[in-house]
Amino acid sequence: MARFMLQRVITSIVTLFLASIVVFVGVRLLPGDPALVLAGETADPAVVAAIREQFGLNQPIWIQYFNYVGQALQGNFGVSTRDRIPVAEILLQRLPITLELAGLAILVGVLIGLTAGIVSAVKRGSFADYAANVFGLIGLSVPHFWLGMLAILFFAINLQALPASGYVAFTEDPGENLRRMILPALVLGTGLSAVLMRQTRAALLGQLSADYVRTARSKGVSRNREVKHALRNSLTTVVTVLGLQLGALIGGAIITEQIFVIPGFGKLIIDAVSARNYPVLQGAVLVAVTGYVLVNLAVDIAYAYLNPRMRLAGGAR
Amino acid sequence: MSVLEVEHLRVEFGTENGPVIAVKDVSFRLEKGEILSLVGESGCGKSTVAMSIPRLLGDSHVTLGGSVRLNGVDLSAFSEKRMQAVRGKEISVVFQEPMTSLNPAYTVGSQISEVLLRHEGLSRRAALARAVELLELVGIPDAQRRTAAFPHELSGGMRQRVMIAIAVACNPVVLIADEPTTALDVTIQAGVLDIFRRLRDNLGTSIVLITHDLGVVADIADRVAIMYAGRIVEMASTAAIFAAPTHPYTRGLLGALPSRAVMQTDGRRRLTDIPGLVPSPSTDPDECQFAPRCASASGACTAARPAADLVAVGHSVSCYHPAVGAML
Amino acid sequence: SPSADEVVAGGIAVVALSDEPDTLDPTVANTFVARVVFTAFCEKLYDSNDSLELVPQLAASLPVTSADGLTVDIALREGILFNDGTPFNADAVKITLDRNLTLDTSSRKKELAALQSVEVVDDNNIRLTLSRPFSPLGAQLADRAGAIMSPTALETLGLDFGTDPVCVGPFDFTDRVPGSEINFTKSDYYYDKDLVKLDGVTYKFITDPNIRAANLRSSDINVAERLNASDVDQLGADGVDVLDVSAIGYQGLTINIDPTMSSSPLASSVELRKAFELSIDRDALNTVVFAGQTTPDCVPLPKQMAFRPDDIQCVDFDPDAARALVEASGETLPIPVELLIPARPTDQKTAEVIQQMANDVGFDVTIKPVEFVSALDLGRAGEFDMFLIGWSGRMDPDGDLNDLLTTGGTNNYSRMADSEVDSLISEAASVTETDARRDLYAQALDRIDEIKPLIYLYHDTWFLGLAGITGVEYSADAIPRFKTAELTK
Amino acid sequence: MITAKPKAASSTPRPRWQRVARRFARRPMAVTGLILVVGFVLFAILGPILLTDPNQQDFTAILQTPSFAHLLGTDDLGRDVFARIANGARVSLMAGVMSTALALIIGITIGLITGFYRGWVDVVVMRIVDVMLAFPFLIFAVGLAAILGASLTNVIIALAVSQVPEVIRIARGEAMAIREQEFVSGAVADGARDGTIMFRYIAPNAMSAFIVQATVAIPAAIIGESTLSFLGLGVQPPMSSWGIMLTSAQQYLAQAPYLALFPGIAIALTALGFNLLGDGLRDVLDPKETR
Amino acid sequence: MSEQPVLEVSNLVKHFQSGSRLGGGRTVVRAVDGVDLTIGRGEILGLVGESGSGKSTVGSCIARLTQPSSGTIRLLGRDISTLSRREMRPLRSEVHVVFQDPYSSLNPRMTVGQIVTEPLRQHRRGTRAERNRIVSDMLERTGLSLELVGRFPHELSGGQRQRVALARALVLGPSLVIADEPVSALDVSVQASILNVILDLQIDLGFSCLFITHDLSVVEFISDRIAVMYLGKIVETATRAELFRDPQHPYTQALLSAAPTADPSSARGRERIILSGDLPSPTEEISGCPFHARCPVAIDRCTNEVPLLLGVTGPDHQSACHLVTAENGAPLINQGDKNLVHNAS
Ligand SMILES: Nc1ncnc2c1ncn2[C@@H]1O[C@H](COP(=O)(O)OP(=O)(O)OP(=O)(O)O)[C@@H](O)[C@H]1O
Ligand SMILES: Nc1ncnc2c1ncn2[C@@H]1O[C@H](COP(=O)(O)OP(=O)(O)OP(=O)(O)O)[C@@H](O)[C@H]1O
Ligand SMILES: [Mg+2]
Ligand SMILES: [Mg+2]
Repeated sequence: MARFMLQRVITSIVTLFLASIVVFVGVRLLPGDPALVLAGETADPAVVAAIREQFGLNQPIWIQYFNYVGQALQGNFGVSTRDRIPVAEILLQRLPITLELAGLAILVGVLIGLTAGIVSAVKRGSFADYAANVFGLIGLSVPHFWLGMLAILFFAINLQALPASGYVAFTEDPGENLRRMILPALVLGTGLSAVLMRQTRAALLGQLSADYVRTARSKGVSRNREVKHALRNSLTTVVTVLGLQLGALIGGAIITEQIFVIPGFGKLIIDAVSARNYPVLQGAVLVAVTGYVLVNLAVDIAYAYLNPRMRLAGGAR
Repeated sequence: MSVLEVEHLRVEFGTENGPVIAVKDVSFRLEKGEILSLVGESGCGKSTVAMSIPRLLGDSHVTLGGSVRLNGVDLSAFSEKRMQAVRGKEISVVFQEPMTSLNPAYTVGSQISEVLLRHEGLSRRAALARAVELLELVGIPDAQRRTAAFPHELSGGMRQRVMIAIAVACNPVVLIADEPTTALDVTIQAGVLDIFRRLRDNLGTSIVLITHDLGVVADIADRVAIMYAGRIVEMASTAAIFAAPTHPYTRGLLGALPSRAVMQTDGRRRLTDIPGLVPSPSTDPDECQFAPRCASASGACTAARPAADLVAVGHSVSCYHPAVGAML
Repeated sequence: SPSADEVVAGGIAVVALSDEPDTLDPTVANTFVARVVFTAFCEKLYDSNDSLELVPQLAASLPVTSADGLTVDIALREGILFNDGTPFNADAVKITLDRNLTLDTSSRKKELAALQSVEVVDDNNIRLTLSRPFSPLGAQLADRAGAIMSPTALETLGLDFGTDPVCVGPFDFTDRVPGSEINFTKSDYYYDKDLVKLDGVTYKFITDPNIRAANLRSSDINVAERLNASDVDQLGADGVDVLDVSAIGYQGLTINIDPTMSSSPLASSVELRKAFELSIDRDALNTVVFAGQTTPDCVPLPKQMAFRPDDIQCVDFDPDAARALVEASGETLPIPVELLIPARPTDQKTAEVIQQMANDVGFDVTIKPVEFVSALDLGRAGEFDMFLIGWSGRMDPDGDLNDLLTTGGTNNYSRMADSEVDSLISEAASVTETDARRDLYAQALDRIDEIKPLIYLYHDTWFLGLAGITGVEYSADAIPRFKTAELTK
Repeated sequence: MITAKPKAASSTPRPRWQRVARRFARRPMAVTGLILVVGFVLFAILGPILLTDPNQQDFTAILQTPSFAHLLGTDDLGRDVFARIANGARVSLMAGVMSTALALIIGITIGLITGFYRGWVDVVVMRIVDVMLAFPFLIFAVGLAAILGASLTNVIIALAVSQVPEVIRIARGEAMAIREQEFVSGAVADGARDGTIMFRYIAPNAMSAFIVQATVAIPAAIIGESTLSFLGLGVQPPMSSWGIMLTSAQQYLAQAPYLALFPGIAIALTALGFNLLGDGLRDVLDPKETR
Repeated sequence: MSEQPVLEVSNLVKHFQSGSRLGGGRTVVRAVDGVDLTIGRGEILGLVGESGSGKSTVGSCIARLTQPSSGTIRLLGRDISTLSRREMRPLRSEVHVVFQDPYSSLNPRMTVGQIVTEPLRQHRRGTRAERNRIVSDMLERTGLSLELVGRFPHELSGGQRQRVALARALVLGPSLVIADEPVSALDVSVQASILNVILDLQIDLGFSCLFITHDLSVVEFISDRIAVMYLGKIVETATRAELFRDPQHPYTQALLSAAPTADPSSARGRERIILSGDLPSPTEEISGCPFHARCPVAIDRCTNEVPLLLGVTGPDHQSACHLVTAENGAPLINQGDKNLVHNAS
């Protein structure tokens, strides 16, 4: 187990390291450079050159990279080209917002997805199963942004029940914060819940026909306990799926934040792309990637916990 | 009164490709402290019989016919709830696959305790203590420590013994063992069979032992029922089956054993095999289903199904042309 | 009418901007939205009025230019303080102007190119020495180049002035939440603080005009900048006041007229460029895409500008004439034109309408939408046949022509190189007299029209939505000011 | 371990595809999916031929609600929404199918090679796959589309590249599982070359997995295309794509909600069709059930 | 044994590395730990042993499906243990394998005809017509009717599949066939017919065979000579008759006594040796005799010293046990001091 963890941690670090190179190079592959954006409409070549120098963009890329990594390892991600505010500060400001959104979405997704998945697997062939399946399929087939548009159309424009958009910090007004987060979280959570529902259902159905469930039945236990036996073994799949879905969740957050004007990470990334704000873009993408890698590390550890076979020997996946 | 009476058991599975009549008509009795062996080739319906006695085939695609009586009480009328009280307590089952029949996510101890908690009303602690005793009973060394082990930490033989511990936890009246040793090595198989023998001797457990290994049968069974295509074609004491097999199929099975090789005139060793293929389980024609593969088949065989006849005391056979006497 | 509503004392006005401003450092800032925000806390030596004429703000009077046009004297207001309590005086002005002239990354350097040195005459007077006569200088000082920064703040923050800027202004910078908002509170040091009724202003960044409108409707914000024309009627019906102003900027089709860079026949044929213009129905474009809310035009100078020639005659939409020209060109039809556009919904819609109109007379317009910054890159590099791009406009006509159409100009995307135009524009900049300048610009515009490196389309009309607020100033430069604003119930 | 048991051979065995087809036909959901998919494909092929010009603007008929003249109404430039949806179907299906096909070709080749050879090839490829997976799809696609520029080809490339890691994982998993099967050892024992083993023995047996993956990936790619278009990184105007139609519809959400409704429904139905089809195929091709 | 043997294996070792390269420490599975074997021309050598004792690994090393860790494998006198895949390719026609699982040993996407033709194709034997003739001949010999040629494996019964596998293995006329539990998954009656076919073909075609099984009655039926394997080592080899008459190694003795015989009279009367515990994990390094932990008669020497495979009582009967002596022969394990022997009632 310890070896397995160590191995996972090492591969995670390798992944992050490679990811940082990809981010760094990728950002610089975008046509147009930050200096040009900053220099504005008039874009005086002298000013452009000065800005490039100021942000070290005139150096060879590998030197830029090593400088960046050296600084980043000390927690210094540079300053935003747009407003010279330290990137770390910006990231810290934005992260809680996206975490709240993602957290709520995961809550929604897990609550709906897991419940629906379990019910539909246990009551296979029933109306509830049918309904859950239809929900799952539709959830998979509807783009986030359209769902967001429909939600705004229905709840904000037609019913005028919820605000169309905007963000209020939780610390400022918790009630208002939640009121404004409900729609985005629902929109973001729906896709997740659809995936989770389907995976839970499939995993649980698979496990329910496993030999050990038959053994449990032969002991004379109730149906609920049978399901419990199977569920314990299905959770590994569900947890893994949750980890892998995180990428989709971050992607969905970008769109959702865009539509509901939530100043989170997704919006930060999109804005940074259009402003060619390299330091912010690098920082934000790296944090997103780190989040993904960490969550999947956590998932693997949870997996190991849920799956006793893993506790001794190594090598999941 | 027999402990277990199975009468005209019929099991039909509805599948996408039409019905599968896995068990067509099976009747037998089991006495107290008796080991009855159900023998037959793959797919002849042995497991289905085993599973349908405690009604473990809980699927909507299954149609059950006939009756199962436990100590004279007809179980077929029982609700699912009442059956739950019977399973694990009065009838318990040991399955073939020791690798997959235990839940990988729970410790061995808790899986044994579960049945005790369910039927014996023991406290968690008492159940665990009893689990240790049971593990000792089935010959697992260092039982105390093993209760905390997960199935994957045990070898196949040990897992199979854990399965047996679970099955015998509540001193069942009837133990159904579905190919309990098939996946095990011979040296380990011998140990497991030994446990069955001791259970029968010490606790008076009645055992239905399903197998396709005639060696196992010879070793342990009191009586043998030979199954072919969803029916019992011959039933007799173990000694009688081996000494005087009467049904051509039984004779074919015995002849196919490598230990019964015959030397041909050209000096080649040879086994007698049964030509042809097993019939499809989707139909149940009124004829002897072994007839197409049978050397002694006649027109009568395909005209109507032969009924079970007694050829000797306690020796019944369903055949128009029963053979007499020992095999060569 | 808002005046009928009951006014509330104090309160914070929430203003939705269409974009996030760049740094709030007047020396380096470049975005339009930053200019909007500067009005809250950073006054300039001069401001502009409804006809885009100069009026004093931190200066005491209009600048006095010497006869040779090489020295400019500016008298400053006395006894006023920066928002940190630092006294405002000639030294402070010199420090700001010097910084604008010398900082490497100063975007003002070019605007003040004619300015040679700044001299403190006394506490309240400065003298500017120019290298050549340069009449647009006043206009520059009415923009970011004339925004005076607190020397104390410059001292402590240096390059990072924009992170906590201090100027003279009705409001004082409190904090900035990147990506979300900038907060200001009423300044205690402001000379006109009695006129200031609000406790503060918050500028939020909401890029989507629909969402700005929705928030206005739900009263989550008080002011929304640059609403969609299509939303205006509905907003009015919902009780939102909408002010509009014809923006000083223009939108146009820049044509690459360097045949070595563009393979389209447009590059080498003035006739075809004329045909293209003739094919465009500016009024229809206005109606369809902008609900009739823009001001179609064929010159860069806005209608409200005093220097605009009076007798501008735009060519009328005439598809038959266009077709005739196209056919007369002898090129194989249809004539290919790749139209580069920034990938933004409105630009895309405009492009689609133009495409249909031009294709109708024998062009084959393909639209190439590119993300905005990349599009500018391509524009600058001359990798396009035609580029749908605008200019935000300047108070002084020089800013709308020089560098955009002069030989070798950085923003001369069309690769225009005409000595006649060059000299007309530079001459106009050195003349001080309004009529004379207007005349020179008229000649320049005529010449430009002959060459047609650019097909001007319209001046935007910008809509400012107001909900629960009154007293907002919104004039010719399209920058809302909140100095005298008050919230209403 | 003894798992497989001989089964009685049926008297007249049918070809596998016939049995699969029969099983498929018994699933109403799967058949619905097939009908939806075929319907949209036909719509995409025939629609633009039969309907009016999707790009024809009519300034006298702007933002009209659905009517006989315009079944689904007109958009902000007076173009027929139905015709534009038909045109968008081409784009969406093209983007979905082509990107998935591309991803499958690349992913399967790499996946089979890594799964077959394992060793350092595998270690290196899997680290790269990890990195690719760690980039949320949208960030990846947005970046790629921004670098490459907006056009259908580039959208297809961006979508394909972002799908590749998943395909590699699946192909690798299949290759590793199948190469353990004895018939592969048998081929090795014959002296079969590696290429023969990979493409004659392993690939055909992984086909079910690939087909199922394709039907899962296509709807995701269709949604991906619309999302990229929605972010302004999609196809070139005036070509209509459902995502672009939705982007411009956003402006008229209050005035003309049907503009947002119909393209959205088209996306959802197409994706639903592929998802239903995929589910059906997954069940039907499940090796457990076909054996 | 004047003639050159078809196969000579000496000191074959195969250790599997498990665990990842990145993760630091690895474990070693000693699947095969020094095996010597010889198979003469036309001889069938039965290899028996418990599950996990390394039988299959020996087989696949010989067929070079697995790269041996060390040791030499001589096929027809040529050392093939270090040949590259390319060098090995032409020699592949000399050695072929039949696997246990009739369901996974045939490519499900190929027809019977294609499957049996495949080795000919790989070795570019004959024209298409010749191949077809060879294939139909082979199918006939294995008892398959020609109408099966167009069928897919899943359309066949287990016995038919195993015949196809046999046809495929023999179609190139190899000198050596490795049969890895070819009948273990089959019912007795089917098993019988397959065993008959193997014997017939072996006599007709004259190939040598390494027959791997865990079923003593099968090995007794088919083999000329038998090797007993325990934990990666051969513990005893002898001719069939000799082994059953005089099992010398304690493990062999336990195995024979535990094996069920389908004869109630002998099955019940007989004394049964039940070994304690299971096969130890092959990852542990065991000093001394691999069997000592379960051996009822082990002495101190057994835990310290590895016994060599020696023909103590005669050159043709080799066993690896310290307790076998030329004078007394094999130890009597039911008289061991450990209380492990049950007398069946
Ligand atoms: N759930 C089921 N659905 C459909 N058919 C089934 C099902 N279970 C068993 N069968 C079929 O019923 C027949 C008898 O199966 P069963 O498992 O009882 O045989 P068996 O004698 O135990 O065979 P084996 O020796 O292989 O275990 C077979 O043809 C099998 O395919
Ligand atoms: N590729 C491999 N990697 C790691 N360990 C392996 C590998 N192949 C086999 N082993 C291990 O080597 C040992 C011997 O395996 P092998 O399959 O040769 O045994 P066997 O005698 O054929 O057993 P069975 O009767 O179960 O087929 C086992 O412990 C097995 O787990
Ligand atoms: Mg069975
Ligand atoms: Mg093996």
